[in-house]
Amino acid sequence: MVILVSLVVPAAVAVWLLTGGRGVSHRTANLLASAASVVTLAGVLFAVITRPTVDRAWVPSLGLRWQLAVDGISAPLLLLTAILGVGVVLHTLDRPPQGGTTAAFHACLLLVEFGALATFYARDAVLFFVAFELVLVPMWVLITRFGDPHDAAARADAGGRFVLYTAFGSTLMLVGILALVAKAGTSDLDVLAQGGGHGIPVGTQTLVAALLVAGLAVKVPVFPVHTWLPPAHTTAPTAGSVLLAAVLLKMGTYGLVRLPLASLPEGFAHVAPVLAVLGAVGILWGGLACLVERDLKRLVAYSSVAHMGFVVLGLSSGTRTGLQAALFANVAHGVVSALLFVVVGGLKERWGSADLETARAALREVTPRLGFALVVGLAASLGLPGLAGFWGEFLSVYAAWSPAADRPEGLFRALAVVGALGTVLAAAYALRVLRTVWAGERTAPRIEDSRDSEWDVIAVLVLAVLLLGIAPGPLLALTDDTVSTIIGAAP
Amino acid sequence: MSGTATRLVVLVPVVAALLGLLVARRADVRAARLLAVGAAVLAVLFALAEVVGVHGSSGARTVSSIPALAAGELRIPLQLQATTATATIALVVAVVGWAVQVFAGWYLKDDDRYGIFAATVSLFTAAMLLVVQSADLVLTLVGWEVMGWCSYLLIGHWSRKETARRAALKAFLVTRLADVGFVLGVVILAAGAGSTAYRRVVQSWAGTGCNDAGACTGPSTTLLNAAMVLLVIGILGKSGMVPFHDWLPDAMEGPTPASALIHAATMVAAGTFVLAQLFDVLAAADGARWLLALSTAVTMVYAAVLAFGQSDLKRLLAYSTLSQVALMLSALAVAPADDGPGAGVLHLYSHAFFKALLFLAIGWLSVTVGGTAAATMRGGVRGHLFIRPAMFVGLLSLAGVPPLVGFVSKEHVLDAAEAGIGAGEARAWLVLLAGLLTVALTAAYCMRAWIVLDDLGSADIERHDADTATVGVRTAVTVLTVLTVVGGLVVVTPLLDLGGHIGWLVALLSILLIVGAGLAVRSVAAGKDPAVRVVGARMPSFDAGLGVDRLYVALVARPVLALAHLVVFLDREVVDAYVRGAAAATRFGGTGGQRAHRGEVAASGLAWVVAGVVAVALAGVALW
Amino acid sequence: MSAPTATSLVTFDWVALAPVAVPALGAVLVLVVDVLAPRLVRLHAAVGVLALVAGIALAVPGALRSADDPLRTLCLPAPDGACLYEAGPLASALQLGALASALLVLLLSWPGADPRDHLRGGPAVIVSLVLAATAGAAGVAAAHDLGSWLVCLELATLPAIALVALRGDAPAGRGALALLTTSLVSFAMVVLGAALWLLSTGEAVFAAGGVQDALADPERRVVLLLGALLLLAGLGFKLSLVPFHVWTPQAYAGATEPVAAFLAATSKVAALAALLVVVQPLVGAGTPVLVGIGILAAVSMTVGNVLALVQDDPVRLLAWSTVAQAGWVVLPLSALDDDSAAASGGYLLAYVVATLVAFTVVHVVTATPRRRGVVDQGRTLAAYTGLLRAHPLLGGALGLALLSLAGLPPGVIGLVAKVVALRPVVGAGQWLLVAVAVLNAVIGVAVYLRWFAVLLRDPDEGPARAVIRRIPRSALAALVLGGTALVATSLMPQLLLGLLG
Amino acid sequence: MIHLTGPYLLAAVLAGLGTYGVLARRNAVLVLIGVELVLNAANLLLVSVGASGGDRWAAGNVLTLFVITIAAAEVVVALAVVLAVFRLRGAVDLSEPASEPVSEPVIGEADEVRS
Amino acid sequence: MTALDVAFAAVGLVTAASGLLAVTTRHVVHAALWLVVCLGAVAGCYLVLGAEFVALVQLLVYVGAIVVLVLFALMLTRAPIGANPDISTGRLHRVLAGVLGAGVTALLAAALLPLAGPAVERRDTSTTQLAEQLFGTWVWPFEVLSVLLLVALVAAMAVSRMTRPSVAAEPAVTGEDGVA
Repeated sequence: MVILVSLVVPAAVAVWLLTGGRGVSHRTANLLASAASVVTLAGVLFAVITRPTVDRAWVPSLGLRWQLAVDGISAPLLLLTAILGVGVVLHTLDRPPQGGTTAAFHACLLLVEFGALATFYARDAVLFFVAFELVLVPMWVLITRFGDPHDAAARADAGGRFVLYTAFGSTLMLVGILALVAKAGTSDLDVLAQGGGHGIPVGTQTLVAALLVAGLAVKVPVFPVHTWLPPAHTTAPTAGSVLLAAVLLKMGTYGLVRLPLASLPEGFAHVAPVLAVLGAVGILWGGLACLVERDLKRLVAYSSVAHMGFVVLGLSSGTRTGLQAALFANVAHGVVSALLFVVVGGLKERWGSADLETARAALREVTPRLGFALVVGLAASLGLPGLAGFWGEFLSVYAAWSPAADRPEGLFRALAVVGALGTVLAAAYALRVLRTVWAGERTAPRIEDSRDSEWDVIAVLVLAVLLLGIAPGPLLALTDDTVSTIIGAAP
Repeated sequence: MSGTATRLVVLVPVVAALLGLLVARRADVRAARLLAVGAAVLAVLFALAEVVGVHGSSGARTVSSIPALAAGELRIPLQLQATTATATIALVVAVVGWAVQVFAGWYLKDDDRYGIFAATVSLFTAAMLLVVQSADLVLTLVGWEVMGWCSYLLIGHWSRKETARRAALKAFLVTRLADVGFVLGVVILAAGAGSTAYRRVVQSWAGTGCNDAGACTGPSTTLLNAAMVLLVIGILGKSGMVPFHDWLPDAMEGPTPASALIHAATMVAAGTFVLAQLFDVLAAADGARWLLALSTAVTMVYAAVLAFGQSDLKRLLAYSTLSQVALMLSALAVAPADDGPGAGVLHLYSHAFFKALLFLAIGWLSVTVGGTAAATMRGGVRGHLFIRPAMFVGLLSLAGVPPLVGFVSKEHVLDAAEAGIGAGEARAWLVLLAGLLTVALTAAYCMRAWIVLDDLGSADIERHDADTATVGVRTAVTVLTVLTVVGGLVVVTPLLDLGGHIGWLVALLSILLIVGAGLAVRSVAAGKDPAVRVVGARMPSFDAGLGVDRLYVALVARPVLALAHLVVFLDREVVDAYVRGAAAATRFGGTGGQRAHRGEVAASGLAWVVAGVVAVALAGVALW
Repeated sequence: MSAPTATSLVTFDWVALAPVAVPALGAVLVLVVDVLAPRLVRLHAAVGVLALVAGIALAVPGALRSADDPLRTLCLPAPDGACLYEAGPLASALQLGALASALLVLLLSWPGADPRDHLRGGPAVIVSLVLAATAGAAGVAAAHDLGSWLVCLELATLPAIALVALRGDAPAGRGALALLTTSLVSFAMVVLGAALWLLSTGEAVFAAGGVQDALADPERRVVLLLGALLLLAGLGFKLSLVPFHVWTPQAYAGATEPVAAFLAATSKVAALAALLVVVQPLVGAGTPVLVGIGILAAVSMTVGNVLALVQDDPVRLLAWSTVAQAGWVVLPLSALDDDSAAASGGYLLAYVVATLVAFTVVHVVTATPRRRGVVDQGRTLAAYTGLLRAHPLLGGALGLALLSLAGLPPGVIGLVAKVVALRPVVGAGQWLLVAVAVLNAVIGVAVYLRWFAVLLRDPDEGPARAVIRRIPRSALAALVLGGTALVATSLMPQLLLGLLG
Repeated sequence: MIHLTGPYLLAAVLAGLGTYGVLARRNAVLVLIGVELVLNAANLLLVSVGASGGDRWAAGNVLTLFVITIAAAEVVVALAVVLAVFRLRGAVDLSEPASEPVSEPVIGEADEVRS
Repeated sequence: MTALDVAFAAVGLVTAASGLLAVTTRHVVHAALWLVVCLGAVAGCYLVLGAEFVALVQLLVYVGAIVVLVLFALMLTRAPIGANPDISTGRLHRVLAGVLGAGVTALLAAALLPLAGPAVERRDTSTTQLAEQLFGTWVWPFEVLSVLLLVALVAAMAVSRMTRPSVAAEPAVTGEDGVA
């Protein structure tokens, strides 16, 4: 029941904002959305603790059920989504959106949250797909309507790219899901995971796993299907970027764990080396692109590509450590990129553009708070121990070095080296940014430092980054059981 | 008792760092200073308590820190350890940290970012203490990387200076590049052992590999060598050994307390302690030892030569650090497996004292004379009640004059090399010869420094009178001076587990070398800076580290940037071209189709229908 | 009706036949009322609406029966036992779809609702034509023999031609001519196909038994397949499958919006119903028919989507979208298994609901009087600038409809329909077709979002802000009905899919 | 006794001729003639089925009657449309492309005048 | 070759020839007249095949009604009397049409001829039988057909009563009064 509360509340408020509450003032809309997201967060928290389940028929003729539950893999992502749901609404408090009504903006935020939560709750493959698609339109609206006010063409292009690219991916995934369901005879994810693909010929398993991986890879995004991400991030409003990076990308990796990895371990084993190679290429590719990227938001987006590369690398290794690494890196990236996008988005607002080549006042001199947040974010992004980014990446490299028995060891070891080299690139681009933006002697033009709701959000995110870095234990322990179940189910 | 102390030794500076961050925002320098120094004192006390506590018990004791991590197959216990050696080194680190904090409180009293600096130093100290006390490779890695990051912040403290920004960037990137090796080394070691605990790692890699059942499965030597070579690469980077050495002199752009901290007891020396922990594994990895020996031998001589030719005394000290750290590490490269890593650790211990002393003294001096360039500092110590003896003792110790602590530890290192020769290891010859050469060179540049500081120019008593150094600073320098003098006594205590002893023959030889080199320099000087005499016009090139920086740029930075440009180009023109191409093709098809249908001729519709029917029918029948 | 003679007595169950008979009688009744009271135009429409409502009510029982026990009537005596009228849940659901969509069309063309009422012959003619065509659509869904199948199919087609022509201007004439010629040729093909069917199976009913016999004989098999393909091609015209689609944009653009809606909805239901009647006995006929359907589906969706992408006239856009959606509708039939007929029907019904709502909004927007001096842009996408904010009800309904057509939530019904349509194809492992479908799903998203993006804009950005002061009550009713159906089925797709058994 | 080859062949020929007629004519009425030929081909087949006794319920003949009737109905409507188009455009040429812009706002102008 | 075969061949030839002329002649009115011949000959075929009633209906409805309607339409649309090349499409188009037409013939012939088999006993369908079936088994489509005819008539009347657009716009202006 508490699951339903945490789903219905944001959806209902969003619908009301879109219909009845169209004309409400910014403050009212924000208050309402805040209330909704806080209630949702409470619901999610409660659900994570009590682990209730919901199982109701929805479309019997498709065998589609409202089958919702929480387990170790979804719990962290649910929490992440709910917390950031509060965060983005809070962040909007002092920034009335441009390009449309404030009610619509808040509704879109809530709808994205709703879709993401439903995705993570879903225990039915088809329901998962439906929920997966839910976020597309609100996110698209956020990008095309509320994005960068300077360039309408870029907004349309970025929004179109986002929605078409991911629709392509999700349709591929749908095909994979349908094939999986047809072969396995059930769409219950838990049953699928227990079955572990038994009774399905390996060739079919591989094909289906490849379809699923290909579809989900778009969302993650994995090189070379990542080109939708930078424009989307660049043009999206800050709240949108945060949700995009911290929540939407996670849906892709979550799907990779739930569908191919858990349900078709044998098939996934055949696809995994390719995926791992792509992940490793993504690490280098994103890192290198960041070295010369001029736009700060695009840079952070490319760094996301690199970080998701670690996640994918960990996932592909087929070991429990790898899966743990991936899940941890997933959450860590969610927090870190959220932090970075809040900061970078704030900077873009203040500067009017995010071009690194323009000489500006050093953040350290004029806006110590933003500067500090940027330092923390980038340090976490380069995998500094004690901050969130480290554990996932280290464990990913470890997992790649010692992959499961059915993976090509030599290849994975090479990829481990690549991954480790990627951390140097991360350091290089992070320091490049710090050197041009944070450190320096210029103090003009002055910009306003972060305060009020923006600073609150930043502070919370910084704390989360620190907490995850200093005490990774609880998160790892949270996922441990389920990870063991999933990998243990493999033959 | 010692368990709690062990934890607190690390925890106190961490807490101080975090609180310091909060305090730093307020403009109140005193609060920040109180916090930093107070925490440092506490850390020293706890370290002392730990030493006392450990002394009673025997053997390694592991202390849990935070709960162990459940990371799938890998076990990460995240434990600390409390042995006499770790406790002693921790005490040294704490003491140096305290001295630096005290000094920084005065040195940076007018700096608007003192609070941040103090907090960073606290964090840095904590990280080093963590590395020292860690019983877990991952904890070591944590401390290791945090130290790197703190060094970035400290070196770049004066971020309004372009040189400082660049130096910080370079320091971090070079060490980070080398850290790839460290991380991979850790990963390989952990993967072999299934755990990141030192104990398990050493057991599984260094052990004979025979279990109770008698089945011997020795670890793969290739993998072992690979792991240790990678690990050594990381350590070479952090310690500034050739070929990663160039960041360290540049790091002098940071405030002097930061230099003291980085050079004395912490970052650059941390590798020594890590390798000491893994000595049993290292001893089995011949390749890694060769790499270590080669790099350190080259570094100690090369850095000593460069040190002599520096126009800036702080940079002279920086190169001396390189040389001395190379000496420390070389002990690990050559010491026979039975002797253990004691010599290296001892040199770490002694180097911490005298190098901290030297840096603080020179920092103090620079405040009174207004700079660290040799030309500015001429005769700077004359008549100063504190700096002159401190400098004197420090330089003597650096040169390795008995009975100061530098002598004791350096002789142990040379002795380890000698023992290595005895064990028939060729690289020990290399190290011994390089070491002896270094001894002479060290004496030479110490003599040069002293000549510059004391003999040339005239003492400016007034400037000394205007000295604003606080009591704390004076205390710190005094304490370090005393420790430099009497620290050698540690060899008669059981605090450090020393495998060897001083070989008198080598000791005699080195004393002769010291005296000879000293006299030679003195004779060259004749009222001028000997370096100017010897190096002369080549001094700028010495200052620039013989242009290695340009080599870095040409060999690493440019190609990587070119690759990055290529990637961006490919990303835009190839990877994304498919996407744009698909969109364009669709749109093109749309307009084309639209043109085809524009006429809206009913007859063509009919034609399509009939053609379609025939086609469908033909297709159907043909396929059947 | 007339009493059957002794030897070939068929049973008669009026209740079962009611979904067909009631609209047909309604058509006659409207004409009678027109004769008696030509000025009471609203009464004509009311009679039509009542007839359709009654038809809907009477079609429900059939939809609630199980698939194993369909409504049968017009059965021959025992030894033969064949029934000419058989309405299982699927057929009944399609009947419901046809009747309900016709109801919306009637509401849209309510007399006086359209100030540009150019329709000749008055509302009575329109109402009776719509009713008759609907009766044909309902009849063909349940027709089980060649005779009633052919007659009903033509009954569903012929009035539509007249409806298009009735707008009475040059584009309408052109559209009607295109529709007419294409339909005539297609009908000829269908008759030829029917003749071949009869020739090869020796049966005038669509029954699996005769088909199996014919398939067993290699010579008759060819004839049967040829016949089936001709039938398929003839129905392809009605479904707007490429290459039989050329009339579609012309006729849609030429006709009034309600008539276009009729062509896009009721007419398509009739076409699919007719196709299902043919295809169902062919299960197991082997590849040629399936490959034929697959090719048609793939080509249709591609051509339709790609061309819809460049349209600026919303009606033409919807016309090409119909072509594309027709591809999706027949897609599941290319993998002929037990589910595919229901899948096809399910997709069609989802499409019908969404497209009707879209047409309703287009009708309202186009029919709105402009202020003086405002350039009329009713039939361009620009006229929809900011509709979502300027007129939330219209904008919201259109938006939801477009998203449903695109298959994106919140138009969940469209998404579920895509799932339903893809399932049999994936199950059969026709990967090539699946690949085409995936690509088209993406292009489809682009098509509809292009329009949706216009709705989202700031109303003031529009070149001429459409002022929609008052929506006619009948159109409002249609909008509410359609919108409610869309929302309800999006929340509970089972409402729609459950109809199909 | 009769060979069915004749009817079948004739049906095939008629269908072909009808197809040709449909495609080769520009005048809408003449296209109709082509369609009638195809319909007759189909009818011929249906009747020949009846003649060979291959059906039940006299389906061949009955269906032929139906088709003839439907054709009549079709022709009625078709001719009405053709006449209407002729009156609108002055020709019934199927090959004539749309002369006016495709989405001309004919109606709007009228409305504008009125309002 | 039976007698029936010979008879069929005779009428068949007439049918085919007149059909060919109907689709190829350049005289609009001739085309309609050739259609009359062709349809009449088809009626003859029906007779040979033993379906008298159908033949009768063919003559009555097709030749009597449909063709007359066609002729009327030709006249009303002011079809030119005499040869007129404009009534056919271009040469290339016609060649293609010929290919397609030949294709249809070939396809049908190829499919059907193997089925022809040996001579069969002609089975006459008496008019009584036909009536019985028509009003027994086929009563439902028969009734629907009546609706179809009715609707077609109504539709044709409505469509053909339309006036020109300029005039047609008038009723809309006055509102709802413009009814039939």
